[in-house]
Amino acid sequence: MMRLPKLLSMLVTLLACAFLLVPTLQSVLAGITANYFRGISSGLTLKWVIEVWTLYADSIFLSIWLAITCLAVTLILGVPAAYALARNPGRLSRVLEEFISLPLAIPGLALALALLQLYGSQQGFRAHWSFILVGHVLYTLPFMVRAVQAVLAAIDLKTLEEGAASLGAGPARRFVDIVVPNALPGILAGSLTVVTLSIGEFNLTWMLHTPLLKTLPVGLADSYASMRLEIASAYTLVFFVMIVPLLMAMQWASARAQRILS
Amino acid sequence: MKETPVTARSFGVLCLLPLLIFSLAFLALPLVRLVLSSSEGADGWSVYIRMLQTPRYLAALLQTLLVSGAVTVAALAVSTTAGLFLTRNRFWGRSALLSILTLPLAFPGVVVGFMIILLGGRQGLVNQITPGHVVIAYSTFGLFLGYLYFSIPRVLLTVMAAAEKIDPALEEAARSLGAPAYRVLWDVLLPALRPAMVAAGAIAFATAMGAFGTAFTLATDIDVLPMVIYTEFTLSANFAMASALSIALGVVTWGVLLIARSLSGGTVAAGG
Amino acid sequence: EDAICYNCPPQWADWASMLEAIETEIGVSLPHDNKNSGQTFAQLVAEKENPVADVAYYGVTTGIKAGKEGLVEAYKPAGFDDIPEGLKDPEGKWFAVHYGTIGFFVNVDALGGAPVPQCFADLKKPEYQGMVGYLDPSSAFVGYAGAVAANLAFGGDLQNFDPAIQFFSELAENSPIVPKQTSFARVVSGEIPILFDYDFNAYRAKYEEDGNFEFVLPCEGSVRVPYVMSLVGNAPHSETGKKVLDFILSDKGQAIWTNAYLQPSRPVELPAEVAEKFLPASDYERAQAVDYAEMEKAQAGFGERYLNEVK
Amino acid sequence: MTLSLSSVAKTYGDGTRALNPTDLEINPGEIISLLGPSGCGKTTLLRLIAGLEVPDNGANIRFGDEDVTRLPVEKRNVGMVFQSYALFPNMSVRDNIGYGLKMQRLPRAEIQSRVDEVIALCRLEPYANRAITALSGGQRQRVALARAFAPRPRLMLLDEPLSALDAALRLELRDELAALLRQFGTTVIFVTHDQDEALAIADRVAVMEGGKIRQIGTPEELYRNPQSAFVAEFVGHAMPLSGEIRQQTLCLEGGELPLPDHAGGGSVYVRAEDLRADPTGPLQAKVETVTFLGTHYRLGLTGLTGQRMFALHHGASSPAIGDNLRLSIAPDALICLPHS
Amino acid sequence: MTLSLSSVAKTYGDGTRALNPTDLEINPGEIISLLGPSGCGKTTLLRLIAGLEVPDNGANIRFGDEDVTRLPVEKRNVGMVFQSYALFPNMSVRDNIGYGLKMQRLPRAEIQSRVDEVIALCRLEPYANRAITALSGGQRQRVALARAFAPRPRLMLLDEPLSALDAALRLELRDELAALLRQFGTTVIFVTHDQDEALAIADRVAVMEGGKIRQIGTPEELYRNPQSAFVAEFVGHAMPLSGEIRQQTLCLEGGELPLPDHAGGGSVYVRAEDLRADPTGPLQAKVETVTFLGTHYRLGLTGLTGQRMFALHHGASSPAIGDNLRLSIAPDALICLPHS
Ligand SMILES: Nc1ncnc2c1ncn2[C@@H]1O[C@H](COP(=O)(O)OP(=O)(O)OP(=O)(O)O)[C@@H](O)[C@H]1O
Ligand SMILES: Nc1ncnc2c1ncn2[C@@H]1O[C@H](COP(=O)(O)OP(=O)(O)OP(=O)(O)O)[C@@H](O)[C@H]1O
Ligand SMILES: NCCCCNCCCN
Ligand SMILES: [Mg+2]
Ligand SMILES: [Mg+2]
Repeated sequence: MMRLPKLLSMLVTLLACAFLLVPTLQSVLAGITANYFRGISSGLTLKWVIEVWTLYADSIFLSIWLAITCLAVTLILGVPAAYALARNPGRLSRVLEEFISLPLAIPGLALALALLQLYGSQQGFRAHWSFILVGHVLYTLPFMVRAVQAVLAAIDLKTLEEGAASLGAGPARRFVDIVVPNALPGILAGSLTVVTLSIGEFNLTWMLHTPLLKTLPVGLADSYASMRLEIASAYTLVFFVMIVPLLMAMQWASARAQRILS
Repeated sequence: MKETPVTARSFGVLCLLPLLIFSLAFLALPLVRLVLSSSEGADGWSVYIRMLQTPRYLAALLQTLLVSGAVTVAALAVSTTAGLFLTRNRFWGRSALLSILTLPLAFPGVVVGFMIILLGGRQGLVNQITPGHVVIAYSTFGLFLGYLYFSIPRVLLTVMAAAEKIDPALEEAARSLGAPAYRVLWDVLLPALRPAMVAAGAIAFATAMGAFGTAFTLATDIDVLPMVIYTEFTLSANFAMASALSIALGVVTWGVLLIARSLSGGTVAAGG
Repeated sequence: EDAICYNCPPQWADWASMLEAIETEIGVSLPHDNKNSGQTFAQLVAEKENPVADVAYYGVTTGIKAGKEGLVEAYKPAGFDDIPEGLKDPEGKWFAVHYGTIGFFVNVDALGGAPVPQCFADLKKPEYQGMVGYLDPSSAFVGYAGAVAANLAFGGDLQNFDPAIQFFSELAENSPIVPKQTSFARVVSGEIPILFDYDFNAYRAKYEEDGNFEFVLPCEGSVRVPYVMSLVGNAPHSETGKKVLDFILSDKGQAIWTNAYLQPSRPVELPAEVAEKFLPASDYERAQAVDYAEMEKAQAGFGERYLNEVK
Repeated sequence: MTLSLSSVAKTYGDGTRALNPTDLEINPGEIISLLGPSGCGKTTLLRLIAGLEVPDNGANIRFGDEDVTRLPVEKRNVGMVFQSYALFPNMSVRDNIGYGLKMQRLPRAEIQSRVDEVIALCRLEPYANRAITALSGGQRQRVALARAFAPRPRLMLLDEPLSALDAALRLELRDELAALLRQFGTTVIFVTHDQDEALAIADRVAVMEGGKIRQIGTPEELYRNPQSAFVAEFVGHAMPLSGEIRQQTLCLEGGELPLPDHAGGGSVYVRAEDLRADPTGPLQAKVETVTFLGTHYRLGLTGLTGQRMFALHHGASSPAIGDNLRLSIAPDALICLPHS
Repeated sequence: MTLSLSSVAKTYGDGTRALNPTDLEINPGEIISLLGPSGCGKTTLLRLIAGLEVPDNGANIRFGDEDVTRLPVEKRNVGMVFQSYALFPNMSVRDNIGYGLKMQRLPRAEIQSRVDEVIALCRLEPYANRAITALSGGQRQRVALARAFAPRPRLMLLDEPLSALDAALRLELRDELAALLRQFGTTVIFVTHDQDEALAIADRVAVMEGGKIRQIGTPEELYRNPQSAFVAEFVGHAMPLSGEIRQQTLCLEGGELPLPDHAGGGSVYVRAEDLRADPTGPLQAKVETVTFLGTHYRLGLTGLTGQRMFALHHGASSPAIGDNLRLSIAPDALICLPHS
């Protein structure tokens, strides 16, 4: 019936897939090829991956640590705030929401610059991992707040709370018994997004990091600039291995949250 | 809640307090500092005038807007086509295609840059399979491809979410009234997708405006604004101009998002 | 003990070996750090009140500038007196640790059959379309040194950069790649077939990497430039930083440079087996020293012109 | 426990006067329905009683001897059933029902046994450990009732408890709800906009309109003796017989009708089921539409008054469209109101 | 135009047999209702007629003389009204209604005048230039009808056109829909699961169950002469009189009932309205519930058969709960089915 349009859109879809997939495959291949310039005929090897590990294990661990702490902080800051915003929809809430979402509109570089100029001279802070953490929290917090808020807005939170109140539960009890458990799909989706984004964050981190505190993507940038292609690729491979499962989980979780929304 | 004005309200305040403190300390104050910093150079506040009078900065802003705009349009075209195709056809391997198309969602800009080098660089596939030397990675086109690379998944997800919500009866209604396929697309599907496309386009645009890692890795000669800011910061440590340019970039991007939001009526957020 | 060096990249000037030696010999561990000279300077300025780094390594002009801005602390390590005049600040705010000579670092296999270029002028030929790389002269010191070399080659001097600007403008027609940071690996991998770089990087590739690499001293001539280090002012680990600097200028430290094809700043004789790996001395005669203080003065102006005029 | 409201009114923040000052007294164990069209203030009144809204100044709400006017909902000990049920999706059926008891910090064993009791009462045994999402609409309704009832509230408040169900199920559960509420034995106030529901379940019905209670009484009282045109029309769809009253005769377009003695000078209403086809009747009208509804036909008539009137016709066959039909109305079927 | 289906069946991709091979003939201008419980295949049949689904092999669908079996919907010239209305939100009321005419590439002026005509017919003048979002549910329904009707389709197909509306509005719009459809004069097929709707609107009703048409006939035929237990129960809620048949007598728990001659050896059904309180009646039962419904009381009875039965009671007062009630059933009110 709609032969030509369908064919065309299939072609576009396949081309887009190829565009996204081919270089990732190349990179995976390059990461395990003895000499990429000569091709696969030079043999497959894990030596580049091992070299990446010896060179960058610290960066990888730092990134994981940052992601976990970032998650903890965004949970503590974001979940109660999302609740308060969902319960009090109004101008003030909109303004606050808009404000904490600024890091999505202002380029990371500018934010990092702002942080550096204000806090760069606090030696103990500047050289501590928590300085990078602040950047990551700034950037990921809006995702947590939105994910939780979306779920809270979709379940009839007000009535649920009134139900609990009529059974004798005060505000804190309601938060623990009703709000948090029912926001869980949103919290989960938000958490996975936060962890994924934190592990991949570069724009802010590049400015905020110190030589002792290189995160995984900073290391990646380093290796792209100064290491041989095979090492850079092997490092990218390590990154994929970490991020792809997270991405899959993230999409699964937001699809699940989405189902609650509809 | 109204029934217990005091306790419920104070609990709400308690819930917001940590976030308020954090945002004040690490977002509001630094941004104020950034604005002040822009005036602390040799030019004082007239740094903004100088910014506007320096062709290089204006050219960079224009470049950035152009590349971001082009990427937005291209990503919308590609992702809407693919998104409609994937929502309206169920076939074996569909979810694999979907996974591939959303894979780069969390790739940092540097990785995206590297992907473009692998694709269009000297060792890239394009150079290997085309006769003669076709190295696209280090041109404006390479940068465009890089931005497109990370924009496709963002736009795709938003458009697909909207496409799935379109009532199939709308399309059937149009067909029952005699509309051929292209009219269904034009009269029903695209209008229904419009808010999502505006929202997704705004996200793609904002992300492209702020993208730094990709340009940094590709090291192309294209002076996009984030690269200029970076250079200002590192070249003779011109903090004032770097701050001023950052503010300009932030204001322009935020403004575009704001306009998009008022156009689409919904919530438009940048996807990082 | 920990200390921080800004801009000690393992893939450059064989800092990898140097950092390893510092760790084993004096027990100080320094993290790898990939900045360039400009970034290092900017970072020191930004952190002036409360520095992160203890020592810094950069091109000579950046060192001079850092000295002038008061970002560093005067320190004269053992061996300071052996460094020739002109290659150190009399007070010790900066001092050379090694030299390098600018030339073309060429990956012959990646030229796609084109001949190895011998002159700056060759690079403008269409056969090198997209193959030439140089570091951003407005940011990286190597880039600036390359620009000075090209400028001298085409008849300019430190007061007149017109020839360099013209050269880069013409080269722009050939779509060069202009990274901001050390790109040793990109030459090795063939991504950048021809890079303006120092002899020591090229020799390291030639003798230690798989592949076919050459170092070319351009026929029009070139420059040799010293790399310097400083003790950062108010450094958090000032004493450790001093130990590091002492070691680098010690015989042992200088020998490490030597083995990595660098010319040490203290007059140390090159071992014969190293010397024979260099281009013949006759070629090196084309490389001249310049007045580095003048070179520093001209840097900002040239950077600005480059950004504004080369497209 | 007697519930007494006096001068209870509510003005919302945006200035909407949702409830005018209202007095109301409800006896222990009574089942009261608040009936009225959308927006008339039913929910507002219920929420004021629950403590979910704060009344305007001057109000007084008493549960027996206790003044609860300023008490927040969590301290009032009332059981609420919401239209959407508002069951906690994160808890099992059991945990939902036990939540109120848990809030009272009863010992675990006592909670257990009281929950079991209520589960048995509401015939929820097979579902006790299910997730809320695994319940049908009717089962959810029973769980909501059980949850509200378990803490032995002083008062059960239900806001349109049946309106989330589809029509067929609603009919079925109406009887079940009525039976359960009677079994509970507590005082009950429930809100509905469906007259059948109110008539079928309540001991007394309060008909509301425009933020006021218009009339309160037993279902039969309201149906047979409406005190206002609004109540007559809302309860049982009485139709106005608009015409001129001359002495004791009502002159309509389709004939003249003697009025009973008690008819004042006001307006007269009749219900469709009381408009009888009668070959000797004093009235006549033309059949415009005929709708077969199984048990009877519904006839749309013109020419009787200025508006279209309806009559129900029982019988195997119906008059045809276009027929002229003679009609009569039994004198005691006329609803005579003092003034409209 | 006569619509004829023969051997039309549908098996979905996942193997669901939604419609068994069906034959159906619909006369020009007839209004046919497809009535049946959820999942019985009503929508499937409608969509097959529309051309929105492709039937299994062997099917034949004819519009008059034309075989349309393989024709896609856009070429069939049918008007569809969807449950959700599916109005184009990006177009005004006018543009929605004119869309089908535009697709026929009629001159602008003609579109204008025909749209005006349909707008007038559907009494949509005040809303013609409104956005769809600014319409109420009832107005939307009229626009959907007008849009489907404007291109003068050979057939109007409506899938549960009233079920998106709330109960009160649904009742009101039912008559309006019936009147409009009659005014259109085209052949109409509409789907519903509400028997009142089907009986009130249709000329003939096709009762479906499990992918089959069980019975097709006028509303009165279906109500009075159901051919199967399913139709008896679905149309008019007939209740089974389960007992033993000895010769011509039906022996129930609550008494014995002589059966008319035509009763076979099958099962016997009765409707609540035919179960009469009658002090001399042959049956007896106990009153368990009494529900006042305005026009009548509904009595829940036990002891008549094994299940609870219902009777309607007209009159000013009702029997009390617990009363033993004598009952009779008029012989021609018994529904006798050959075998269940
Ligand atoms: N929170 C509120 N703020 C402002 N006005 C309100 C609020 N809640 C209700 N109203 C208004 O008060 C009036 C009465 O509302 P209420 O909800 O009590 O009516 P209701 O009889 O329950 O109607 P429904 O049958 O539609 O539920 C309406 O006009 C309504 O719009
Ligand atoms: N696209 C489909 N794929 C598979 N099975 C389907 C599809 N559409 C309907 N069915 C199944 O076919 C059967 C008939 O469905 P249909 O929609 O025709 O029923 P219906 O009578 O319209 O029911 P309802 O009153 O719920 O709308 C059902 O069992 C249904 O689950
Ligand atoms: N800086 C350009 C953006 C490229 C991808 N960013 C990664 C974050 C994912 N949301
Ligand atoms: Mg209400
Ligand atoms: Mg259906």
